[in-house]
Amino acid sequence: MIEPIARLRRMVLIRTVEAQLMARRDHGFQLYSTGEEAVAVGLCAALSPTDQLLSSGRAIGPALARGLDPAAVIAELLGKASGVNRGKAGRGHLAQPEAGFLGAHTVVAGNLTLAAGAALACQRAGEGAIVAVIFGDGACGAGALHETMNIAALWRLPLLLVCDNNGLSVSTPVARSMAASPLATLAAPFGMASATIDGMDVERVHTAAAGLIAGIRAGGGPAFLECRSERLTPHSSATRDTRAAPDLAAARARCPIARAAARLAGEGALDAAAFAALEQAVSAEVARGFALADAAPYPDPAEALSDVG
Amino acid sequence: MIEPIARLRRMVLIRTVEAQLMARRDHGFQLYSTGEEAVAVGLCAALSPTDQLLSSGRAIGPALARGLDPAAVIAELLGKASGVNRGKAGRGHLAQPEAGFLGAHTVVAGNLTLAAGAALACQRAGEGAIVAVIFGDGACGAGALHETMNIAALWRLPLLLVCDNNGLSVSTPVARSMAASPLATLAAPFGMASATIDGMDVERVHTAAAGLIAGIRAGGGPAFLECRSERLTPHSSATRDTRAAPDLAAARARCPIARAAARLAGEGALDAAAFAALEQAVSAEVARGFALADAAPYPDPAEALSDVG
Amino acid sequence: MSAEAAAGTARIFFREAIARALAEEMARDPRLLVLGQDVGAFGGSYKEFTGLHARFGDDRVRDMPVAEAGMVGVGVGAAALGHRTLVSITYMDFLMLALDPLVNYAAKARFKTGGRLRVPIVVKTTAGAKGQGVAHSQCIEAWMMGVPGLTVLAPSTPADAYGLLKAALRHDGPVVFIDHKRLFPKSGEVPLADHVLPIGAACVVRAGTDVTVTSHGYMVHIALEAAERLQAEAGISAEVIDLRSLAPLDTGTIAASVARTGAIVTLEEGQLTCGVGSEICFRLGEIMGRMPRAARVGPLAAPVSSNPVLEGECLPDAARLVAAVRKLLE
Amino acid sequence: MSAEAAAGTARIFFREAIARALAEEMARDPRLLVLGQDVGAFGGSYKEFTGLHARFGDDRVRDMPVAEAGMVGVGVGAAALGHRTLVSITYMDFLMLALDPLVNYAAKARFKTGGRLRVPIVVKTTAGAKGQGVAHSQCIEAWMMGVPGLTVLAPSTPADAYGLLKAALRHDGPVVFIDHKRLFPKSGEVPLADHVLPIGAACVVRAGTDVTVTSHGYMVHIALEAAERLQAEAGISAEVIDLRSLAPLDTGTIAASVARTGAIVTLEEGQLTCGVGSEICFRLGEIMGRMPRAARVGPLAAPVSSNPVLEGECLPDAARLVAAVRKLLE
Ligand SMILES: Cc1ncc(C[n+]2csc(CCOP(=O)(O)OP(=O)(O)O)c2C)c(N)n1
Ligand SMILES: Cc1ncc(C[n+]2csc(CCOP(=O)(O)OP(=O)(O)O)c2C)c(N)n1
Ligand SMILES: [Mg+2]
Ligand SMILES: [Mg+2]
Repeated sequence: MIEPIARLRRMVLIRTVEAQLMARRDHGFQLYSTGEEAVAVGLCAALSPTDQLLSSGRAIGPALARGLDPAAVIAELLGKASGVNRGKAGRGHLAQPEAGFLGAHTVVAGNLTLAAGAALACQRAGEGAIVAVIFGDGACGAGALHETMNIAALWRLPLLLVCDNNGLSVSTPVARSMAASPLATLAAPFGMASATIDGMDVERVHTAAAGLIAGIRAGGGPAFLECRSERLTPHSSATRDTRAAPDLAAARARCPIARAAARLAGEGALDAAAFAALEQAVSAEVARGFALADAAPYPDPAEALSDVG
Repeated sequence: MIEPIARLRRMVLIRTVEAQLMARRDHGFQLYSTGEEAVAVGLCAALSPTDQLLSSGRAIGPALARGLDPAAVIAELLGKASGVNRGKAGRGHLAQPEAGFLGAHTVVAGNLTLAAGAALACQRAGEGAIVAVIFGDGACGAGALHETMNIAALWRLPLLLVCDNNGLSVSTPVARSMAASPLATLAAPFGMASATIDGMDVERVHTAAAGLIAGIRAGGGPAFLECRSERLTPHSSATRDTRAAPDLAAARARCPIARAAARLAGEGALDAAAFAALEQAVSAEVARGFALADAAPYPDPAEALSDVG
Repeated sequence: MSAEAAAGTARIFFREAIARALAEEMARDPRLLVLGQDVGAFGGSYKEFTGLHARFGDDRVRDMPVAEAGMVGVGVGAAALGHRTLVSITYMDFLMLALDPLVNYAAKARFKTGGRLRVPIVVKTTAGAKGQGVAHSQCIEAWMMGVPGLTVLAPSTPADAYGLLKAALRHDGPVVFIDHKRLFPKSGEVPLADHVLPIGAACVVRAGTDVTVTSHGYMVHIALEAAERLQAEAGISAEVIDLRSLAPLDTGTIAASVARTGAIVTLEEGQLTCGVGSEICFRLGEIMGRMPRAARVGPLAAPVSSNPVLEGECLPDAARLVAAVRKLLE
Repeated sequence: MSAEAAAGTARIFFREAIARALAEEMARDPRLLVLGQDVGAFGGSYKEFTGLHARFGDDRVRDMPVAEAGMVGVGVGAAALGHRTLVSITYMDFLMLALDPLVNYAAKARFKTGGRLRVPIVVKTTAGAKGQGVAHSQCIEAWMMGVPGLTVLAPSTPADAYGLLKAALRHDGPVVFIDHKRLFPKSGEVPLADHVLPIGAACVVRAGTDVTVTSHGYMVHIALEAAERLQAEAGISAEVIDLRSLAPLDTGTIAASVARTGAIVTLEEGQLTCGVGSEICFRLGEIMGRMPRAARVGPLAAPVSSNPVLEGECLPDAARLVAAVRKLLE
């Protein structure tokens, strides 16, 4: 499978897992990546297996983009013992460091300084690995970003800061939470390389991330990539949306999956039938994941006291 | 007295209070402003009586520059009940809000968000008052600066951020604590007016502060003034200095008092005899302050439990 | 029940009681500000700010960036200049990001300035677990209780939320006001008239003779449920005290109750170690001259997972309280 | 005294014990990092890092900006990828700026990942008052004790500082290691050989028969001073226990002592409310089946001014402890 098709498939996988989750109620609630698939998938396409990724609580996209087993992710989100983290992490805390996913952390901006620390570990290990961390536009208001950029720049840490700017922090538009625009300008005082790009174009994200990562691996120090995206669902499945219908419709029209599929179709690389087949295959795979998760047990209550110390 | 002479006198006052403190041991230790007098004095010359000033723990200069009664300041530093704050604040926490000195706070960068809040109060009061806050180069590494700049810029708060950049945070040179240079560039992403100036020239500080304050009062939102200064004593009187003798000598050669006196002499406004008389008058005033403080009692032990609630 | 309550009440939700208290106090004090994430048109995560933005506008009800230290610091700074402020910290876990301005400055400002400054700030925050996992479920009120200069309130009913929030908004020092995710949808009668509760007064919410149970916030409802079960299952008559104010702590009311019942069981959702329960028991011993029979009930000594099985196992419930009371009285 | 100690000791300062433990562990584990403000060539505020920078260089002993949250966050992130880190937070008050990465992440990482992650970080911080005023004097170890997943250590002697810091640096989870401004200049015999103390073991530092006094950190010295005075002035024989480990707490050693003496007085410099003392007393009651006679001694419920008169009045001292013991045993 050519790489753009693999990336499209990954995006479809994220969308499908989320769609099947949206159809059920037995997982409490979720923060969906629907609409923002291209950011995670484009970024992960530029990472090496030994690199580490951290994400915010909006983690389904990043986890699946990083290649975690969908069945284990689904089980985790459903709270089953077969989940990536035995069902203890649940939404917002998924992690599989051996797979290069140091993990999600659902304290906004709370993952930034951790990512710098992970990058320090990578730098000292000297094996060329880098760290990427995905955070939102809302997280840019937190002082942790400043401390992270400064420390990472001082020490030239191999760190890619990826701002998934979906324009909203719950109900608050970015223009009302951030005085800086574009957000990538925040990196300028620290002398960091940066870019602001269309985060709905997976190929653009991939290229931009790959470019910045090359600089990072070459010892150029940290970089900042702002991806302009759209969240196509409410903040969480338990939150009311605050956007007007036309705004939401305009956002939906930017769907990164439709766009990637259209491009591949235009290039003659994937016709409608092939795309439909891809969607079906993914759908079946996801359904199998849900079936496995449904069949799996919840963790034993005794696990409430395991792995505390 | 013409204003430049008044400013020179204020600087001499700070230097003299500190010199007399340095000669004694009964105050524990102090963080001296010696060398940095021009920053506080130049700034305060540009403030109106109803404005508010906040400072870091290096507060003797700012408190005296703001016009607090030297005898009350001295008493406070000696822990006497006649002090500005009944001897309870001591070094690092002096405050007299009625005199426009909302006060010192000795948690590094801990005064920044407070200053933004004070500026919000001034903005809402609508009487044209502004807030200025003095902090060090070390404080620029703290996330509080980022949160403060962002909020202040978003809300166009009447806030002047004055970075007294003496090049050191205890032993750490600014180049090893901050990736940004000049520090005023930190303000750029937030669209704030800013300037980096020679903080050893009291007239330059006054002019620059006055200019930025005019913009702030006109509703232009917050501004950032970086003053490059020199700390001529160790970090505190309890701390060993880490600088080589030639570096310290070079710093001493930049003395803001000598410089202001020389300029006034050059302009024919203050000859050597007049300057000596000024120094003597200040010295006598300060000695009286110390005598008053020495005669004053310590607070009653029962005050350990007063004003807690 | 107070005199006002008798004069007329209306049944409203806990979240509405918060909004009503705030609206009334904002009308009373034109300086009073509300700061927080999504407190504006959105109306707050639990709709507890509904209507305030429409009525008081952008200037007084301000959405803020996700910057908890900044939020509290700004609130504290405004309050220090006389602009009373309520800052909303969505979950109490995030209060950890904002302790510096609250504890190192606000709680000490009056003391350290020799009385020159007051900081009338209310930090309102939501404690407790309801399926949101390890970093959105914590209860750290015990930390706040030990900070000299801080007042700590935690209502369990709409009426108390209303009366205590008004008290907080008229207090001249810093207050931490703690609600709970599971309280917002609860309803109750609230006085129609202005009604300010005293700070520092606990309340006997169920009379009993065999054991005293103390609790605060949402856990009061668990205590009441357990009390009914104790009566029905074992004929044990439990007196339930809603602490309402954690700092100052109304040890008089507790001691008077324990003097009658002879035994105490404390219930809290926060960690037991260095928690509210052991503090109460120790103070009782001091007041009464000897320690009463005592037990404490709380969560397991572990993080609270969002996993339904593990969360259920971790949190204290009525069954655990019933068992603790029966064991103590055995 | 341990076997190693018998094999040979040298008299060194507390601050030297810290530096020696760190130097040895850094030599053992080439990944071990030290991060903090002025920990490099300057050698730390209390010279407790002297020599490390010269020996291990910029790469492993790193001066950091004044950004406590960043410091701990970076340390936690490095530790999560296997690079054990010691982060120095100059004063414990500033730990309030860094609780989010420590409590919301590090303390929960192992649990929440189902065991996939460990965070071997040591946060070393200096507690207590010595003339530095309201925001540089606090002791918040009681907060840390209630955080599941955190280990909390507080030595009182150079030997214990050495042995406990080594234990902390070999532990596979997050540790808060607390020293005290007044301890650094104290000297004591420290084993010449490698010496790792067990975590979770208190130590009877003075045998006695009439009352048990527990304490930790610098206050142990006050307890010992009071014990001498009790003996001399009133013929009261106090057994003094140095807790050393606050989490886990060695209740076994305390209970065994109190079983002999029949009474306990706890001493701490942190606030009493929800503090170490009431926790110890409550657990004793649970273990022993009834609460022993108990009293707690600590500072006044007020901020600690840098004013010598007010600081002296606020802090607990031997006289206050002596009085509390005599009153309890009356
Ligand atoms: C420190 C902190 N404050 C508040 C929250 C509540 N919260 C969860 S997600 C969120 C919005 C974050 O916005 P953004 O960073 O843009 O991410 P997005 O949700 O858009 O992916 C908020 C405020 C939190 N989790 N952590
Ligand atoms: C949050 C915090 N961390 C550390 C300290 C200890 N400390 C006191 S002053 C200081 C240096 C601050 O440097 P800078 O901001 O440049 O101010 P300067 O001392 O040069 O005036 C430090 C680290 C503190 N007071 N507060
Ligand atoms: Mg967003
Ligand atoms: Mg400096």
